[in-house]
Amino acid sequence: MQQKVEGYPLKEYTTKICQIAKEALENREVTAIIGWRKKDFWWQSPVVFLEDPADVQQLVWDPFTIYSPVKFLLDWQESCAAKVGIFVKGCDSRGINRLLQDKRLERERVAVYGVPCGGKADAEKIRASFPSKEIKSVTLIGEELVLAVGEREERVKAEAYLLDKCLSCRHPNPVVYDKLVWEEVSPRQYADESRFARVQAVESLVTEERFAYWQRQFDRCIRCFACRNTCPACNCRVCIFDQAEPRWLGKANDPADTLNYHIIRAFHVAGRCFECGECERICPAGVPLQELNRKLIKGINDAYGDYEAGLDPTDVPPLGTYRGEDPAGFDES
Amino acid sequence: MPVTNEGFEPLIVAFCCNWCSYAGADLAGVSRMSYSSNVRIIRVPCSSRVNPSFIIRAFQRGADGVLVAGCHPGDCHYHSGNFFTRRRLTVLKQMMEYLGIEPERFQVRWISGSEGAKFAMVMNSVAEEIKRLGPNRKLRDVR
Amino acid sequence: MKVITEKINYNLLREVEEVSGQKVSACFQCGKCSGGCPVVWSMDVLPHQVLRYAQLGLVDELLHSKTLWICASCQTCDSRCPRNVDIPKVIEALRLIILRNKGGNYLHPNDLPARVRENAPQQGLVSAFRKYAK
Amino acid sequence: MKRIGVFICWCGSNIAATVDIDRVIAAAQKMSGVVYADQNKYTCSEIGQAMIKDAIKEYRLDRVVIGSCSPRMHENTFRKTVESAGLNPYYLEIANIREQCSWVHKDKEAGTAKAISLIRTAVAKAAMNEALFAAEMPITRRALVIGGGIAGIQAALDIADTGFEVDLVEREPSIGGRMAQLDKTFPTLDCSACILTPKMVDVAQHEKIKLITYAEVDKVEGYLGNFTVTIRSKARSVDLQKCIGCGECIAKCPSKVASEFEEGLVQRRAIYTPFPQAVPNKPAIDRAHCRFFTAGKCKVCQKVCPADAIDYEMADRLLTNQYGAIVVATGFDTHKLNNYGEYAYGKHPDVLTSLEFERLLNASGPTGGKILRPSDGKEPKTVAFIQCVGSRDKAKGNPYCAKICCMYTAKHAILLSEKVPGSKAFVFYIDVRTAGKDYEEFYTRAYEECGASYIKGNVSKVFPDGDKLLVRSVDVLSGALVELSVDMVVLAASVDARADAKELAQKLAVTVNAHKFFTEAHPKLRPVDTQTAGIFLAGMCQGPKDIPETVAQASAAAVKVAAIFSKQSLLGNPTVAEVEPKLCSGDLSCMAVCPYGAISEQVVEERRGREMVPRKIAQVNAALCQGCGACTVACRPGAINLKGFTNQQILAEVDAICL
Repeated sequence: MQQKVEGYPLKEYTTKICQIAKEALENREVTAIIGWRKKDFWWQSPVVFLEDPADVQQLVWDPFTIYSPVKFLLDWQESCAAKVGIFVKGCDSRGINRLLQDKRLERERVAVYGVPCGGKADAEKIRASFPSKEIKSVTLIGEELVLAVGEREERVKAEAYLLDKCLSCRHPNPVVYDKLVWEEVSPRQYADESRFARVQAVESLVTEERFAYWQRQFDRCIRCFACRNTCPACNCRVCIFDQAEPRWLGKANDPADTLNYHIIRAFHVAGRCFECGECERICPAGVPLQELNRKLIKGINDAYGDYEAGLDPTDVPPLGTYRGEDPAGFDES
Repeated sequence: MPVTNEGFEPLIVAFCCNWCSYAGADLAGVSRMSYSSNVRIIRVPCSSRVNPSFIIRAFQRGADGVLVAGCHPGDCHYHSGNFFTRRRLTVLKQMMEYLGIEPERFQVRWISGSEGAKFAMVMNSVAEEIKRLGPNRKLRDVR
Repeated sequence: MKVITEKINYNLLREVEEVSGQKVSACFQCGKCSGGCPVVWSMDVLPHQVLRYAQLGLVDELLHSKTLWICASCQTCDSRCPRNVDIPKVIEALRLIILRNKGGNYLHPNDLPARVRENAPQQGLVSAFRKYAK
Repeated sequence: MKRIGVFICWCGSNIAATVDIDRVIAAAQKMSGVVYADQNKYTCSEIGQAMIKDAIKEYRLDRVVIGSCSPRMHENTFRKTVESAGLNPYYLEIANIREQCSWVHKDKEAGTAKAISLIRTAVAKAAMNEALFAAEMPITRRALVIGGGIAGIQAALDIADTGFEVDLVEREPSIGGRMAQLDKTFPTLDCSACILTPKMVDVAQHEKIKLITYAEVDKVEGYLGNFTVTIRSKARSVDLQKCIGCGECIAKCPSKVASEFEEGLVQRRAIYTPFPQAVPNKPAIDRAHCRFFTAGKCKVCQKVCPADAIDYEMADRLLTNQYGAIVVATGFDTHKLNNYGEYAYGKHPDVLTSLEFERLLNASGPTGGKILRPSDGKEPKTVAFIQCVGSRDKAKGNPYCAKICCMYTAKHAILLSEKVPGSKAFVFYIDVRTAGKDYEEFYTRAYEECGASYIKGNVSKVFPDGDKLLVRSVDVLSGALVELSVDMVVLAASVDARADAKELAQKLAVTVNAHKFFTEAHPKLRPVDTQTAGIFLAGMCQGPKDIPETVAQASAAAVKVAAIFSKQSLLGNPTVAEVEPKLCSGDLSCMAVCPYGAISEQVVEERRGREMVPRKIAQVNAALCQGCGACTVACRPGAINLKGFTNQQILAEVDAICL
């Protein structure tokens, strides 16, 4: 199934977002807006924070409004008591639920504007086909990506240039919102099939190959903690990895410490990760973190029943509960 | 399969819950059941006290194997502790195996306070398996 | 050897107890009698088994055993019996029963003077019975 | 830097034989923080303890490590030692170098190396030990006794007589239990009802005892001194306040069902009291068999009831009460004989279990106390008693000895000889066990005076043979094969734990053994306690025992309860969880896994810039916390820590072991 775009070109989406933001600020429903804006390069649409209705024209909705704005809510909440408005995609909205469930966010202090999302573009994939320096803009019209390359206009099928994480996205529509910015889209075909494809590929290796595979991945890790910092599930006030006493994680660049970090990080989001994939996308070293997170999701689903985090903030995550007849992944004799 | 790694004496850290497995270890002692001296027991009140970080740390510091032992499901002194242990450590174990760690390296078993013989048997079998695997190099600190 | 309902001779037990004046049913088969018997090596039925057969009423097994005639009545067994059963007296009673069953006793106990009856050792009495029973 | 003293115990040769104590001392002296190390032949002795106290003063020790037997053995002893020398008792750490080292390793080299490692680990932990203080907790001075048999009755009466309140919960409509089913009791041949029913009445009339019959324990929460128990009071369908116990309803009830109390030998009505002397002597409707509840029509009992006490609308009620201590006295089930086809039980009406035979003997039983064959109502002249049916049988039954059968069978043989003149009892046994005061004498009476024939040899098969039963066995003493034709066969069925004992154990958080009997805290020294403080055991639920033993255990349990209630307050366990507010994110993952509801939300004021801002975080109720530590792992930032087993301490132990 193809997502609906119902005709209006990308610019109209941006207009719609600006309009909602402007109204909310002018009516004093919120004192600030968190959304996305365009930065210097074609592939950059980072999160922006606006308080002045006059600034709302900076807001944008384009193929690169990927960044999760959710985690900024924590800083906002800590520093001020007023209400904030936030634009969220499907994945981001589950981050809202994540924070709500973790009691890190008060629902009444945030106005959620849900933005149904057909997927975001992967700059790497575009660069592989077009000279990056000559690209002036990238927009999405219908199911086509329209690129201004030099003086030419190139039209390509969007699907081939979307982020992998968007291709396996099961919830493109926001699951929590106060206002839906435009009508919902349909989930992508093959999203379910591709969900655990990479996990299964790694599982099919023998033990030593798996170890070698992951060593190759983790070898690149520079422990910048970007994966943790962007993750709405990693919302502790003081992360254990930042604590000096007890020193849970060594500071030296030791492969064992890197492994320790990745095991414990994944364990801490086990049953809580809602598959936004930002950890992996943001990683400067290209560590395939979603393969780890999804492995745990798969394992939990198989053993303890299907569970999707971030859909209902009132349920209990799988590691916070049990059933007497649970199976075990070890010898119970 | 013959036992290789002749001469290698593994170090095994066993986290034992106070009420069942630690008591089982004591019973093994009272009954004079001999088992591998490579095992070092850390007493914890309940298997649910065992933080995965403790396990990883033991490997980092040079343990060749880690065992977590608790009461049988339903027998937990604290009602439900081992039920949480079961979920948590199943997840941890699956992840470690996925990352290429041999399944025998990290084991979880239920041993009751009356199972002295089982305690000795488990210690011996774990020691034997670890011995066969050889030293832990994958999770150990380089320094 | 088999105990079946028809074969059980409750009278035997009663008779043995009556003749011997001993509580045969008191025996709980500890085996101390047989263990200490100086002539047990030549017996076909051991002393404790004698009591057991008597309890069960196994008449044939008992009355055809050599043991009854081997017992020397040395009283080692009864001096040690925890149940206070005088086994020589029981064996004695069995011998008496056999002899009586043979019939034709010319000497009746009543023929003996009362004084003799009270005081004469049973061995002596048996000798007399044997003697006059021919 | 801490000043740690290390004391290594020889435990005579128990440790010293496998561990080179001098080498351990030498190694300990080099450990970080250790300022003193010494040894003693028996550290737990007075001399040994005095040595520790002296060393603490002389060397100004502030942490003590003892290498000795298991902390489960002497931790409290040594904590008191350390405390009496002026240190906090939790400054002590024990290295288990006996049970977990010298006793399990034969090689002295390996044993010594391991002992050094264990000492090093304990030293590393001790260096991080903090002073801990127990919280004082109030006590609810009301006891719960579960089970209204002789054990529960005795425990309830004894507790009530010390002046404390007791609730006695019984599953059946009446208290009385198994003892009420019995005719006479060994070894005195007292009439069971004559000695039991006065006690039942005492229970009903005691001002300190609240009787809750036809009820079961649904849920148990809390801990010593403060249990919260939910009791399900089953719908009796008869209003106990209104019912006058006239029995009119029972007489008129048209539905009949096999009587549990009469072991199925006769039928009872659907509205019934289990037996004539029932307490309370008021009926209950067995809804599963009541015509109104099964077919929707009848209501005869309601029509005939002069007191308007029948209430078909009655529903189960949940009563939630607070108790300070619990006595478990739930009794036993008789062993089901499904596996013993060879004995023809269920196939021939004259093959009975001992409890069925007991009902035949009983004057209030189905035959009015006459021993009559169920098949033809004639008096049996010969009865074969078969012992150990389901007992001492690893293959098909219980491996353990049911303990009571030898004695009650002797009783049955005696009663048979009294009730049926000229009768003969044959007792087929493997061993006769009569350990108990006046028991052996009772047994000898059976065979010496009452003519019972004891045949050592278990019966291999019972053949129905016309109106007789052919019993085939062997007399192993004489070697004779035995084949007897008898009129009746009585099987000494083994005793089992209650079928639902494990479920109750899980509710109570106590343990059961492999046969589902509740486990005592120590087989010799704490036979009445469970591992869970404040929960005690009485009677058969803990293992096979006879009435005198049951009563003795019940009284012992009562004293244990009274001992708790006589205290002003209880000292809690100081090794409880604790929240570090700075680290707590307030997501309350900890709360979800706490089995005691010990964690709640609290609001703290935090300085942010120039203002104080409220923030929600977790807090631990030290009185409720039992110290399992499940919360510490649920807490991702490690904000909740367990005193006595802190993250720092365990990581230090790990590091020390791996050194």
